[in-house]
Amino acid sequence: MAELTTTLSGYGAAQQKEASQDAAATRELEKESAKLTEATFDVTGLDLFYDQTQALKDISMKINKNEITAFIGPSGCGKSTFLKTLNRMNDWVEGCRITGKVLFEGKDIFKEVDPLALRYRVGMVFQQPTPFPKSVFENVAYGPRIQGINNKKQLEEIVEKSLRAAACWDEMKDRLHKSALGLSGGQQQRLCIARTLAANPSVILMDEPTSALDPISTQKIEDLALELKEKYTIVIVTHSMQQARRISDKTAFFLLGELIEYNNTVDMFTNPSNPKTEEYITGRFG
Amino acid sequence: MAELTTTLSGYGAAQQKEASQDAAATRELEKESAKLTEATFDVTGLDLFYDQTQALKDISMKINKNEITAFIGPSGCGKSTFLKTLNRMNDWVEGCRITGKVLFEGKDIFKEVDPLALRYRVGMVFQQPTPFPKSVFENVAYGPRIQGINNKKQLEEIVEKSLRAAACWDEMKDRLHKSALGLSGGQQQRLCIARTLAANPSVILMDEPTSALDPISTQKIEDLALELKEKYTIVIVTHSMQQARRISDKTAFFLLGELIEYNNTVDMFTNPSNPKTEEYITGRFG
Amino acid sequence: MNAIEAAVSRAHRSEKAARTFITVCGIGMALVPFLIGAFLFIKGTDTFFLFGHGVGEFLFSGEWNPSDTAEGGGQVGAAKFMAGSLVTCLLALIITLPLSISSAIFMTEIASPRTRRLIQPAIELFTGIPSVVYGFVGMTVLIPFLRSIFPMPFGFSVLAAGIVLAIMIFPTITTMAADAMAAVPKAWREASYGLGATRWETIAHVVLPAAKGGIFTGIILGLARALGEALAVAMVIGQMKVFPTSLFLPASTLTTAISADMGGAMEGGEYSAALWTMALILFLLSFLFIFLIHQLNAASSLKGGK
Amino acid sequence: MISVQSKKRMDNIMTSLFLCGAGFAVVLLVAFVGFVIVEGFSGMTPEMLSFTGSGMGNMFFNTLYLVFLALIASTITGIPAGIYLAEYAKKGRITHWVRMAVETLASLPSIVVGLFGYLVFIVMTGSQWNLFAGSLAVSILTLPLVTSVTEDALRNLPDSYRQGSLGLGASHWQTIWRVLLPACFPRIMTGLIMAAGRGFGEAAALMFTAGMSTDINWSNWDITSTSCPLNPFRPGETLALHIWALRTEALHADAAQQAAASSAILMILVVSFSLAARYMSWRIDKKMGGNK
Amino acid sequence: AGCGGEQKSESSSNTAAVSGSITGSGSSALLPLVKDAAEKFKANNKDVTITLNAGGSGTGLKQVSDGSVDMGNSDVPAETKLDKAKAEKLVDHKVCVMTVATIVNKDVGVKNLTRQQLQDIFTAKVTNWKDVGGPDKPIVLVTRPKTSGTRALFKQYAINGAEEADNKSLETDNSGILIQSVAQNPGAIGYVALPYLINDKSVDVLSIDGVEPTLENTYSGKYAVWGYEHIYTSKEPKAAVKAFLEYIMGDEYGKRIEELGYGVSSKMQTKEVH
Ligand SMILES: Nc1ncnc2c1ncn2[C@@H]1O[C@H](COP(=O)(O)OP(=O)(O)OP(=O)(O)O)[C@@H](O)[C@H]1O
Ligand SMILES: Nc1ncnc2c1ncn2[C@@H]1O[C@H](COP(=O)(O)OP(=O)(O)OP(=O)(O)O)[C@@H](O)[C@H]1O
Ligand SMILES: [Mg+2]
Ligand SMILES: [Mg+2]
Ligand SMILES: O=P([O-])([O-])[O-]
Repeated sequence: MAELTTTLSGYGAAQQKEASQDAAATRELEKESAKLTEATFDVTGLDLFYDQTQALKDISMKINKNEITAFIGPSGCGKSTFLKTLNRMNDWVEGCRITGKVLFEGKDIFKEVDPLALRYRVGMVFQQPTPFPKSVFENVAYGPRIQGINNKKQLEEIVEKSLRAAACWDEMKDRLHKSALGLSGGQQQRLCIARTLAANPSVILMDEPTSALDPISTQKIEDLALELKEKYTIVIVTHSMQQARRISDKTAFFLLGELIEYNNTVDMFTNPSNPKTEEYITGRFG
Repeated sequence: MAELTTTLSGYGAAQQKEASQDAAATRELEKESAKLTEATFDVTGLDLFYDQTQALKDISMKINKNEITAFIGPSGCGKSTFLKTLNRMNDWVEGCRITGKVLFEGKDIFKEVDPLALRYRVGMVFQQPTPFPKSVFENVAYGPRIQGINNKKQLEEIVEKSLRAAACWDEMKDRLHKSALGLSGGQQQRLCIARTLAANPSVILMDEPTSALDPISTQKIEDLALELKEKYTIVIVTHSMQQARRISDKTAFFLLGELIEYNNTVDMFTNPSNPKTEEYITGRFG
Repeated sequence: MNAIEAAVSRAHRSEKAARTFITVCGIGMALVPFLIGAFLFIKGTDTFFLFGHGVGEFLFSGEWNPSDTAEGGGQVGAAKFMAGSLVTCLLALIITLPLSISSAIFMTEIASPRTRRLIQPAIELFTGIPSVVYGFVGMTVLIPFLRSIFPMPFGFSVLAAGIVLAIMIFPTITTMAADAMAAVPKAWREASYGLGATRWETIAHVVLPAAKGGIFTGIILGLARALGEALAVAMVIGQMKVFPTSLFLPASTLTTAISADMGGAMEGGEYSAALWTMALILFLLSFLFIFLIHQLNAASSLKGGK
Repeated sequence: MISVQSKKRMDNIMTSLFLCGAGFAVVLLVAFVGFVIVEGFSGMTPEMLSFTGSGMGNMFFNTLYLVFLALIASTITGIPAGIYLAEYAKKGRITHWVRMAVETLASLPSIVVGLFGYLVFIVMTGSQWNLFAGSLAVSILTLPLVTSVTEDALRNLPDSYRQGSLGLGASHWQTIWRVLLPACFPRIMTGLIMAAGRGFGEAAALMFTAGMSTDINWSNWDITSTSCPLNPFRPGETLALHIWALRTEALHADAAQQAAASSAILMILVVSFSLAARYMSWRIDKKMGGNK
Repeated sequence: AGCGGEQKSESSSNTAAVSGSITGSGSSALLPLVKDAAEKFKANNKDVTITLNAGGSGTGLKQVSDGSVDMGNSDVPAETKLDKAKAEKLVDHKVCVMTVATIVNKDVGVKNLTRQQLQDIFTAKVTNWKDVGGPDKPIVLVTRPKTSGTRALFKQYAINGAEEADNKSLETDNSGILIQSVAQNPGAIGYVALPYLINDKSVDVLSIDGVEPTLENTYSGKYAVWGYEHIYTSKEPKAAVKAFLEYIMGDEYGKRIEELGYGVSSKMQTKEVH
């Protein structure tokens, strides 16, 4: 677990009152070097069952650092299920059985990594915005608090940084201590992204983050995703082919639990190799 | 109300033990002739407010008989709101205020038609399948029962006819008396269509009827819609441009409560007259 | 008139009839508490208007010696009983709260849905046990037990009453709390787990705060139940007419005082008037509790911005 | 920064605390029931169970009958009241007060309700204690429960039921009657079970309304006669009241055993009633809910 | 005794006729007796239904004057619980005599107290049994509510009208619980009507000034703590009520009254009115 804890040291460093910029720089460096050597996720032969029904069939794929990977496919094809597997949120689903291997930064997430530590590193944003019924500040501070940071000053710093990173500091700085439930849907979703960022992850999983939002909010979230990929690895599930096309570097097409095609987004949309992919992206079904 | 009641006479006839085929034939004829003379819906200058916020702005459009009209537009643009106006389901929304005129078969729906009778004629299918927690049979028989038909034999006939029309008689004939909640999502949605048909409407409004369904069920519903337009006027809200393209005769594009463009589907998709429409259908936003 | 018109007009007619009936029932039932309130008010204000006692005397004085005659002239300080009621209720709450919350958390967060379906009805059963049975078990089992482990002269004590009441209100609070927790959206739990929180952290930081409105309602209803309970408390509290100064000593409550003397007091006398005033106080306290729930609920939902 | 290990330790500690709390509560409750039942059965004689003056059979019957009447009373007024609050009442001040009034009713001391019931159902109607008056008094106590359970059940139904039905041209009432009420039947049933529980255990409210003695003749089926078991306008002592009387002022030598036996029987009655009702509503739920 | 036989035949002769319903409520001390009488009475009068309630003397008197019951059972004369006008409309039937006995927990060991000692104990002047010849043990007072008829008798005839120390005594709503409390609490002292002691041997009974609380001593007037139990009816009671009252006050039932521990009114030799 040595490596994991090294990369987790961001906050440890902050507590030692080092300048936070230094820590960020260190992390940046670490990432740079990692990128050359390995994919963030390396999945091989993943099968997933809900009781008797198989929801994922023999999935193998690599997800690269500092890229946006989009999952597309018709409803029920297993996109969300696969996404949840990546940070072991399926642990909480009764009757869910997984075989196969998922490496996160080279470590087997089912054997070598503690699920809590994994989730610190791999954050998640859901389809419906899920702000807690707390103040904006407390929502963002939730992750750091969970990780044991209680120093007020430090929290304030983290909250501001995260809200800025999620492009909503200006809107929210005046209502930090009001309930987050009073925000609009788009604001709530960006708040949830800020909350995820505050936990200092290296990967952000997003499950149809814009499907409940109006076009203007959607635009903002898409811009945000493009910005964030500088620092984070992003996996996004979307039902909108347009969206996948607009923002992702790689696209994976799922159908009935199988990974049908996985390729650079541009290639996939201009020249799909599988006829089913073509049918789907040209709108002949789904 | 003379005209309305003439076309409403389907059940009256059935109760008088005329052969139901005759009644259907009569209706067919009536429709044919009506088609020549007028649109099913004729909306002029419709404004709709939820308390202070205006959700629909000065909408005017005609919806033709025996055609499929699709409403597209980004989330929150007022598609559902407009659809619900057509059978006065907005009556149930507190604080909803409507000005303007909607003619249904020549009659002002806010002044000349009883809302219950209107809804007998203008059926509705929702985004989420909404079967009642009753048996399949009772679900389909619900509309006729409401309309005062309690004769068992007659009900059985109507149920079978409606299920056949909704392409699910074969799947359901053996489980007519089991709960409808045990059906799959796609089956439930077709059951809801059957339930609507059983009420003997002339118009069917569908609000994103396939967005919760898998591609195979979606396909079935689309086929069904195409089949039904022989006999019914269909209005369908969809978030999928592909779907609109595949099935509709006319398409209306809404944006922020306004009707931006309304045209034949083929024309609209090949040659949109409004730049916003073009942006939307080429996937530059939404 | 054709079939459709007939159906429509029938629907409108049945709608009108049903709406009338239902509105009458709704309003009618809302009148019952007001009737009871009015009845208590008429009976309960004799102490002040007929027998000329001050409200201050009644509420704050400890001198309780009403005369059982129509002439009056006694003292009607009911402070002892009010203090007794409040102390026993609070004690019951303090005892039952950890158990209730634990059980509710166990049922909603830890146990499988099947276990929950098994336990919850079992807990609800306890609302159907007559208070005499609680009182009797308290008297025959609890009191000797308390006397053997604590240095108390009688066994009959505030503590015994608190424990018996705690057991009686346990089902109410537990069920309400469990329902409130079960109603917390799954999305919040998932979001919390997704940030790397453990179950305990999720419960403490998300579930409990989100469910606190419902838990609070349960507490208030439990308190109201405890406040109104007479027979069981009467059997274990000792009914000594003193202020509740020690957990290990007896005291009296409003309800025990009412049920002890109401039957024997002279109709229309000062004693019975004073008892009715206590009943009025009980009613007002219940109402105050309910009012509080609503204020708090309103406040917390305003905070939610919805 | 907290280590993952210490977080997990905390989690385990808290989980075990909750387990202990819940376990303790369950043990306490089981011990309570066990004590009452063992105590009751150890001193029970067949004669105590008989349907004669000295047995508790008549009280047993009265209890069932009174609870039955009370349930009818609270069903025909409480369910409409719940429907009113959930479906017809406009949001606003009046509804707010109606709801508070209903809840206040729920927390009224039963002795107060008993005295009120005596005044209204006995004195003002010029009658004498009777089961009917008793059941009305009990229904005052249970009404709020039935009302609020009905209201909650209706409110928590998926909006799709309402939409689906209204969209077919059903009137509001048709929607309520044909779709909503059947759909929340199991929850209303639960409310009624809890209401029944309150009725089974109530004593103070019945003292002045239903009376404390029973004088019935099992061969008399003339419903107008006061000794006919089915006449609701006859006095009748319920088990809970019987237990109270036996515990407090009875002179017979075996009063204590009788009280214990009655308690055990009442407990079993409550349990089996609740199980039966739950089974019934489960069956109905299963029939309507399909294989969910 | 000679006229007893006559009464007996009289009472059995009018049994056949009555039917209808009788209701009564009030004193809890009297209830067991009336219930017992009702059962016996019904054996000969199958068509009568009799319904009886407790509730306390005040309740009984109020209900009979309201007309909601036929018989109001009371430990005390109606005048003390009703205003004059109402009380005058009722007829008093002194159905039996109730003797109140002082009881103590078995471990106290004291068998006799003087009236003065009793008064000192109940007014909490004496708080340890050793001061009245018992073991070194604190005294635990167990009393009845202020409005209880039993307490009224005890106050007036056992402790010379002194006010009990309310704030030092445990109070129990009724006699059944009082006995249990005295039996359970070491050093406890209380008082109940004699009938409650017929079947209960869990407590010791005290003599007052050397006089045991027995029926004989009550009849002869040696034991002073007793009072009449009253059944009040309206001036014109129903036939069934009349028959029932005749039965309960008749000689035949008199034996049963004594079995139950009450005294028969007609045997009272003192002319005191309690
Ligand atoms: N908890 C669960 N238990 C059993 N089956 C499940 C569970 N969650 C999902 N499934 C099933 O697994 C399959 C894949 O579901 P998943 O939610 O991953 O689809 P999806 O691609 O995300 O669809 P959508 O676009 O509708 O979100 C579906 O058939 C679904 O019914
Ligand atoms: N009951 C209501 N009260 C107040 N505002 C409402 C209500 N229903 C809808 N709105 C608002 O009216 C606007 C139009 O909503 P509508 O549901 O018609 O959008 P839509 O086009 O159907 O979107 P979607 O694709 O998400 O279904 C939205 O801004 C919405 O927030
Ligand atoms: Mg999904
Ligand atoms: Mg919509
Ligand atoms: O008989 P009492 O209950 O009034 O003592």
